[in-house]
Amino acid sequence: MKRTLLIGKETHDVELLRQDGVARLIWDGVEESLDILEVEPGSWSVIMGGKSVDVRLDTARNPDPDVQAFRATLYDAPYEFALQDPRKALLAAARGALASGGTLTAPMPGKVVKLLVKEGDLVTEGQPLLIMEAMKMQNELRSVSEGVITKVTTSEGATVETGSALITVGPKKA
Amino acid sequence: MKRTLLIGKETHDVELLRQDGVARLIWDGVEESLDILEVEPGSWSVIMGGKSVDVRLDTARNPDPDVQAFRATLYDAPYEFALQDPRKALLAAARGALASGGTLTAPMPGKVVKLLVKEGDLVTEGQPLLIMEAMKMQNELRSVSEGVITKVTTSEGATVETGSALITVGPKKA
Amino acid sequence: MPVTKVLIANRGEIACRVIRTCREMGILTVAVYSDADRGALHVRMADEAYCIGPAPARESYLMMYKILTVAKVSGADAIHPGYGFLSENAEAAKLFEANGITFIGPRPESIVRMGSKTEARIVAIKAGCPVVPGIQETMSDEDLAVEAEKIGYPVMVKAAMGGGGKGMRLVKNAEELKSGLPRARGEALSSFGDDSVYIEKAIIQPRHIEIQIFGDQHGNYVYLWERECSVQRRHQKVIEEAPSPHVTPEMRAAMGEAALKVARAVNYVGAGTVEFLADSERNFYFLEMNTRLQVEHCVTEWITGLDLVKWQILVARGEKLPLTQDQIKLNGWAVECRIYAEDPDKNFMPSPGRISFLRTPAGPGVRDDSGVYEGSEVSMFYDPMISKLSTWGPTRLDAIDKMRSALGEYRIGGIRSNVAFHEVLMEHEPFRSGFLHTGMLDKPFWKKKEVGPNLKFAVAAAMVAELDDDERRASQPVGSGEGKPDAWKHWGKFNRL
Amino acid sequence: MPVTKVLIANRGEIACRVIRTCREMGILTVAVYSDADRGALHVRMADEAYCIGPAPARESYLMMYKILTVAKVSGADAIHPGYGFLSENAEAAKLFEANGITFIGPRPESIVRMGSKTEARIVAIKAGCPVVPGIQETMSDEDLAVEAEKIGYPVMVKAAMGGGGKGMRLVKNAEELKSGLPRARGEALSSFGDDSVYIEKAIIQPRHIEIQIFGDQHGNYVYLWERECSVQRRHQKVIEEAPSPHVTPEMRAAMGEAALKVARAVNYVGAGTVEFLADSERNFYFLEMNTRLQVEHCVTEWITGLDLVKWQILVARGEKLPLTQDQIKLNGWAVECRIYAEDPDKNFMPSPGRISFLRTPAGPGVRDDSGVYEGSEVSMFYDPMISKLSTWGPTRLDAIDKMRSALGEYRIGGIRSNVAFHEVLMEHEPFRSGFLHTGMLDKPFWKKKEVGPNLKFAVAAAMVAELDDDERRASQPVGSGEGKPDAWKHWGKFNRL
Repeated sequence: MKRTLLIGKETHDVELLRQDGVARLIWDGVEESLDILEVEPGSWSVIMGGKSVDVRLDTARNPDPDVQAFRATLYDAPYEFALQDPRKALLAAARGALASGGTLTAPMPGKVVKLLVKEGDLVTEGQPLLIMEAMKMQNELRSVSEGVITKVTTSEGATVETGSALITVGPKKA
Repeated sequence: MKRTLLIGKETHDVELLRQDGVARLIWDGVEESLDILEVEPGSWSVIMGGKSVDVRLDTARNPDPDVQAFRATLYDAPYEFALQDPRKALLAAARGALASGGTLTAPMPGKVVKLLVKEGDLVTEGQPLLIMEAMKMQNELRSVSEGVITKVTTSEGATVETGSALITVGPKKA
Repeated sequence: MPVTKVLIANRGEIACRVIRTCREMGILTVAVYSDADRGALHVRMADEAYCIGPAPARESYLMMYKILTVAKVSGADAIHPGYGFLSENAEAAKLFEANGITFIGPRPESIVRMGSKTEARIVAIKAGCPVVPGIQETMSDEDLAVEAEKIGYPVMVKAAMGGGGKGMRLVKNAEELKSGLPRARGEALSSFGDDSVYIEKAIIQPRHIEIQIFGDQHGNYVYLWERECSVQRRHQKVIEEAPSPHVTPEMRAAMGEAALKVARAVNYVGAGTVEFLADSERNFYFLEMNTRLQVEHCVTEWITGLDLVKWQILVARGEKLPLTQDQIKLNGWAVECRIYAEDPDKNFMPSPGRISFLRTPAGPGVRDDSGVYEGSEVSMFYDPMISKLSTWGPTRLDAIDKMRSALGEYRIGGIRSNVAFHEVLMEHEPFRSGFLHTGMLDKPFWKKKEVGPNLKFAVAAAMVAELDDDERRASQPVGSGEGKPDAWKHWGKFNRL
Repeated sequence: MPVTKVLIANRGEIACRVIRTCREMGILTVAVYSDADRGALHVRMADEAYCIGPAPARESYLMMYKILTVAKVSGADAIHPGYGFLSENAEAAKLFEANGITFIGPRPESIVRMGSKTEARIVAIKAGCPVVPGIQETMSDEDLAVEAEKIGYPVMVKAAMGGGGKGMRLVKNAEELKSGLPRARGEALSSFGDDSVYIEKAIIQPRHIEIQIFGDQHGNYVYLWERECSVQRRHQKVIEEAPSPHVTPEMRAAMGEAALKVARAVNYVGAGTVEFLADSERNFYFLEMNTRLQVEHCVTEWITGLDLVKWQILVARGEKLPLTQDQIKLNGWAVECRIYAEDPDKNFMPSPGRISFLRTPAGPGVRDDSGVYEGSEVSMFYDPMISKLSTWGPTRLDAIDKMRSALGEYRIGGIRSNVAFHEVLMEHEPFRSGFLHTGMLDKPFWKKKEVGPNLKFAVAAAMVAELDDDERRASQPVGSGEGKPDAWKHWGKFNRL
């Protein structure tokens, strides 16, 4: 499992691996094996490199639904951080791309499940344009601006690659 | 809900009623209203007649499956007792009756769902003879002795009253 | 007057605290509760419990007639008011006493006289207890200048109609007074419609130090040393300790005697606290008297080994004080942190809600006075106090280090708390050094800590939790399993030797 | 010798106890654990943790070389052995010291000399500490009669090869001795194959009273008063208290001085306990010396206000004892109950298993030293101790009443415990009166209590629980819901005023 750790203004790449009964944490490329046990519901005993830390974990609310925020209480201090699925981050970035360029592109390999608009449709900001299946999830891709659909360059059932153009939204004529 | 309370050598008839948001406990015929709240999983705050008692409840193992044993920890002392469904007690009594008389009778009104033996069958102690539905449960009635089925006086699907003769078990011929 | 069954006209930790002492004394207890408190800890702990109305305190805990009725119905012969609510309500005390029920507190007259700040100041002056020097009457600029010389600079010029810090001006010498007075009057006139001002000695970086006193019905008095409560946030006490790092044995005796003068002047009976301001030169001035048990009585209990609630009950029964002044011990040092459901990262906004997880510290020298339990609600209707955590050690730093360690063990889930704020305070050099004053937390010293060294461990736990969640969702119907796991979820091999 | 990182070669409550003091002193801690203890509280609390092998102690906690390796790997500079396991193992102490790691305990030579009962008796006699009068050699009937006169009747005739109470015979006068000796020899011969017997003064209804002592590396010694541990079941301490209700100030001083004579004789360093038997006339006799921290050290901490683990570390560092004898306080009274996972209704059979629910008592004067938590396992591999509950009060009865109240608050689910047994003991008149002796629990006073007055409440809860269960089964798929209820299940209307 890969995640992007967001803490304050820092980010780190973290990955957790489990193989042959051994768990490993890869932190910005550096690997360490760990021994972790859920001792009480939501309380974890973590031993890494001999150090033993008792972690009480609570999830926290986060305005961005793609990011899971945590509050951990440890003996020394509380820690607040968030984990983002890097694939979700790509999706989020894609939505930003549309805003600038006007063309919605596939944020990652996947399949177009459903088209929700056709050429010539007027769309409002936030209106869903199509549903794409990626990462075993159905993702609704939305319009980030008001406008008119000028081009649909994909079709339902199509398998698309990262960066494939899907739909272009142009300015609404007055 | 009616139960027979078993504590040491004493028994009491207890009944719990809930109506119009009011709960009442009838203890050997004497009725009292109560206010009860599960404050923690397995911990109950009970207020009756102004008295407030905090009850920690654990179920205990009991050799008799028809009886539910409890261990309650209260501020003053632990309490150990068991609750028996009086209908289950009737069933249990019926099994005893068979042992003495040789004839299995219906312990309460119900319906014969399935006959598991026919006349002339040899049966062993504990072998199921028929399945009767009563109290919305299917109850297996078993033979309490080794023997031979001498008479079947009911049939599948039959509705029976309390005391109806069902099956007679006679001594096995040598 | 016998005390065999006590109604506790309160909730939360103080109700539980009183119940514990009653139990030890073989006295029955009666709880009262609002609709919001049916499942509260004090209801669970008491021998009897009666609902007295809706959640707002005005409709329940402050309804003295309802409480009287419960006392009558339950056969309680005494009422303990705790702190807050009816504890300093002379009318309630009178009502209960008139109905033959012992009020475990001072006489109503004492409550009334000490309840008025101006009256209390006059009592203190007459009794010979030092008050902040100043003139309370308004006079001309010239007369004020004469008085200021008598009081000694610096002085504080205060608008007669002002309050809450408004219309106050610090003046360091005669010249500043001369130039400042017209401006002060102008401001007072525009702010309060009256240009009257008065002057008082200015106490720079004052300390809040209070004396715990006890009186019985036979005219005996003792003082149980001092508590220092200078660590405040917006005039609310945050940390209390006993004794005070500022107080010398001579100052202690002087303050104790001064406090008893006030107590004697109002024929005080029971537990009371005389609050003082103290300056850096160990002058001290009467501030007010609290005619009840204080929140922070625990630290006094630690250093004296006495049970103040027990003493309250003994005195209410008409018994003499169990000890004389020279029998009162002063043993070691105690610190108390008030643990609140509030978010220090969001300007200490209250954080009501359900406590989903709770593990409290334990071990030698640690005391947790709580009114909550895992699964209970911190209601928005009342004070968001979770518990009072107090620690004891032979020295002040022993007690502080123990507190730091105990705070580290505290685990509260579901709501925010100020535990981390206290942890930072325990390492705050001005606090550790003992140079305290009531404004020490005005400059916000609290900010989010740098990321600590154990981030990796917390993140690893979060990732395993996410993955376990994913696997649970993938492999099973939602919510199978009986709640708690009956086998540990264990990842990783033992690194066995 | 610096002590900056301590390896605790133990588990359970004592490991947690040591960790807490280390934390307060700013010392890092290293836990070791067996496979059965991966989730144990001491592993969660320590700064570091290393697995040292399978569950049986012989393969883990008793493996001194493994523990040495962990000390080396982790960089620990000291080892605290707790009690039990390696704490009185002179070989382990030598091994650690030889490898440059401070053993927080006495010198190996002291452990060896006090480890042998016969050697310890000789040390005590030479040091001038009273021992039980008697002759340890075997001799003829005539010589025994002469010795018995010297010792004074009653005497105990003991088989030289006997042990554990076998082959003992109480003899009240010379005539009984004359007639009894042949029979005693006959029994000894048939039981042990040797007819040798010896005699010792018989102590009727003896009390077990012990003195806590401390020595440093500079030859300084103090005694921290006595503990009485007479309440025993099958020679196991059940309740301990300090001070002893039997000990007068004179006896205390005499016992303290006698204990220090023994300590000095073996150049004792650190915490140790000299155990005595005392008779009703306040004669006391050396029994043995325990060269470690005792389970029951908490009650001494309560009455002295000292942290004995801290003192152990200070002494191990080479510091002088922090206090002299006349600075040691004796303040109030403390009682300790050992809370075990055992079933008093089934002859105290151990009851290992998972602790499904745990709420421990709190409040003023209550201390719970625990090594478990809700959800943890009481393993069948180790001592089934759950915690040590201790209480303090100004008087003995205050402490006992507080203990009774605290025991009432204790809630343990999933396993059986002896809490109810202790509750009965706290109300047991011979215990309350203070007339204790080591055989006082031999006649089983424990039987199931009469059904208490609150049966109805317990039954009502059980019925509602059954009905709720039925409804849950009827209306929902099994196990839906996320474990704990997020809303109260409430039955019945508020009887609101």
